[in-house]
Amino acid sequence: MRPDQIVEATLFASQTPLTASEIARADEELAVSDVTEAIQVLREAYEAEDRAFQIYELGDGYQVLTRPEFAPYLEKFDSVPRPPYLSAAALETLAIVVYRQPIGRIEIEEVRGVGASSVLRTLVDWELTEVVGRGEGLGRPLLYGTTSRFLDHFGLKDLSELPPPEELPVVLSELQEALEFDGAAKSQSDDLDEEG
Amino acid sequence: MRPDQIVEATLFASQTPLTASEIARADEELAVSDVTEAIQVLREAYEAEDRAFQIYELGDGYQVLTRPEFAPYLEKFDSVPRPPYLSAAALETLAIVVYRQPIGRIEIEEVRGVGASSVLRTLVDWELTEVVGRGEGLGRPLLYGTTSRFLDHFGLKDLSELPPPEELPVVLSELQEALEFDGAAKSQSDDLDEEG
Amino acid sequence: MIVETQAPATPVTARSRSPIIGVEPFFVELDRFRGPLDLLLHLIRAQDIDIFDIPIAGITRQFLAVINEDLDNMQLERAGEFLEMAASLIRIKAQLLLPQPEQLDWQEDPRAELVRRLLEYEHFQDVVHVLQRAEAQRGRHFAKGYVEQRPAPMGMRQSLELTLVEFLQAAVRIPEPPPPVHVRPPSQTVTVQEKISLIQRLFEKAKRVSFKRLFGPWGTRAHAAAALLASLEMAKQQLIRIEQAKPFAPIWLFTKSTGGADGSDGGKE
Repeated sequence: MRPDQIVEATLFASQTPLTASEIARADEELAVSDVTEAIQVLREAYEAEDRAFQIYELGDGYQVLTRPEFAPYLEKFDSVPRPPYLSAAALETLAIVVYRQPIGRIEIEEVRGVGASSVLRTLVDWELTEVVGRGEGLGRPLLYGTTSRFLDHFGLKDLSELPPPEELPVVLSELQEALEFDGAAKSQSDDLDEEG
Repeated sequence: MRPDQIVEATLFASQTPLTASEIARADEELAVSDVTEAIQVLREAYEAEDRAFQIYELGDGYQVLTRPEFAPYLEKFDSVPRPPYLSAAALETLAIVVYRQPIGRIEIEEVRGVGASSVLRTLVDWELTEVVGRGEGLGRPLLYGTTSRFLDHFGLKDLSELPPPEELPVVLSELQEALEFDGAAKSQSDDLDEEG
Repeated sequence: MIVETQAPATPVTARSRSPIIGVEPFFVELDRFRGPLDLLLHLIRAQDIDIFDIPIAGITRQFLAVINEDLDNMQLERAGEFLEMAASLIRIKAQLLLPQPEQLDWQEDPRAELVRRLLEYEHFQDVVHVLQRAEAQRGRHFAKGYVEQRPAPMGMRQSLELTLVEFLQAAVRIPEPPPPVHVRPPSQTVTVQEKISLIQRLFEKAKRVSFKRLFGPWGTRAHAAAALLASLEMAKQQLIRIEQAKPFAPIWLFTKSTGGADGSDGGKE
């Protein structure tokens, strides 16, 4: 193993910047001067090979970071364009969270019968739900609840303004009727319609 | 910016595997085929330059990881996170799930002879297994399968990298033998019992 | 806690065949076993017993001796698992004492099911070792330890198109949840009378009502039961008619007050 390879591996895998003497602990035969020399070798190699990363000095430590000119790509990578509406699965999960919060992922999956982790992530990304605590029991599962953005979105002061369970069918019928009255007499959507 | 540089920057900025199409988001002009091509270029470069890391395929994603021969050096550092090792119960449960998926909790418990609900919950929390559907029958039990995180944890590209059941050093050959041996008189004598 | 006369449970695949122990009591440390099958398999493999000809009485005695030692300290669930196996062993032993037909087919052997389970369990131990090796190999690769702070996901910044009606429609469709864990305060009881007035209010809007609509999405048992009782009560009073095309088909309630409910499809188009 060449010294520069050991130094490279160490800098790559470390969560924090490391000083030359810290890096030297990787191998008894590695002197601090070997480390600084190896860092020089690596820097020149990265430069010559046009690597997208470089070794930077932070305080008295060293760290491998991507070069600043790539930041725009990473930003673009993160900002995945997504449609401005929720999928049916996300909507259903949101409804479960709203009416049964605080609720853990497992319980949501039990209601829906399919995995909910990616859908929950979507709702958290939208800031419609958030982690509100941890449950009892093994693994202390994360519990989800709704956010203030959820309330803001529907112009609600608090959750009690949502129709209570028993009222829901009636409220929906009324809302639906009002909408129909409003717009053109569009045919009733089948999930609201009592007529079949 | 060369495509391989953009791909390299993206891979270096991620702690989890990324699929080619995820990487392609970094730049509009980057097609998925450009990404896979760039990954090939990078791999060859890392190989030629004796880098301490390489691009590995995990699940359907790619990730830059150190080469295994550097593990002894890296394990000396507190700032290098230790990989998590699973408990015997978790491994046993995963072994059953991976070869029998989709599978319900009851079936897992039948094979193990012990309860599996808490270990399943842990595996779902760690995203090593997930609910993939519901079974037929009473209560429509949840069925579990393995995730891409499972592939990552075990360093697999896909499940076909696991030996097919019949190639495991199995006792099933013994079963075969016994069935062939069947004609021969099976002694019912209970030798240990005799001197009880 | 117990002296061992035997090497500890080495990986089962290794299946190190040790000399037959025979008469000596067989001491093992129960803690190291994942469950009754694990223990049983160890007893069999460590003594080089033919798995297709398990001396049930002897094995049962050893099994009971091992678990007896620790039963008091065991968690209830774990104790139950070992006791269940002990009961199975004793049952098999009893069956073996019954007069057997001369030419016993292997499949009819009372031990056959136990052997199948043991082999299946052992098979998965082989898989465990495959996974363990893969895990160890993967553990020698390290990911990048530090990645730059990334911009937060857009969340707030992007506008969301979602109407209240869309949300409430989703809420109505929530399938019946399992017995509630921590839903609403338990003070909230459901009365039949509430359901009757719900039905009456719904019939102000429509001539027929889906039964499911009466308790979704909070379809707790209490709601379902109250809705059912309310429907039956109203049917008894000739206020409504209940129809179901076939078993497990949706149940529909028809109002009788308007007189338009005689056809299977109400008046409105």
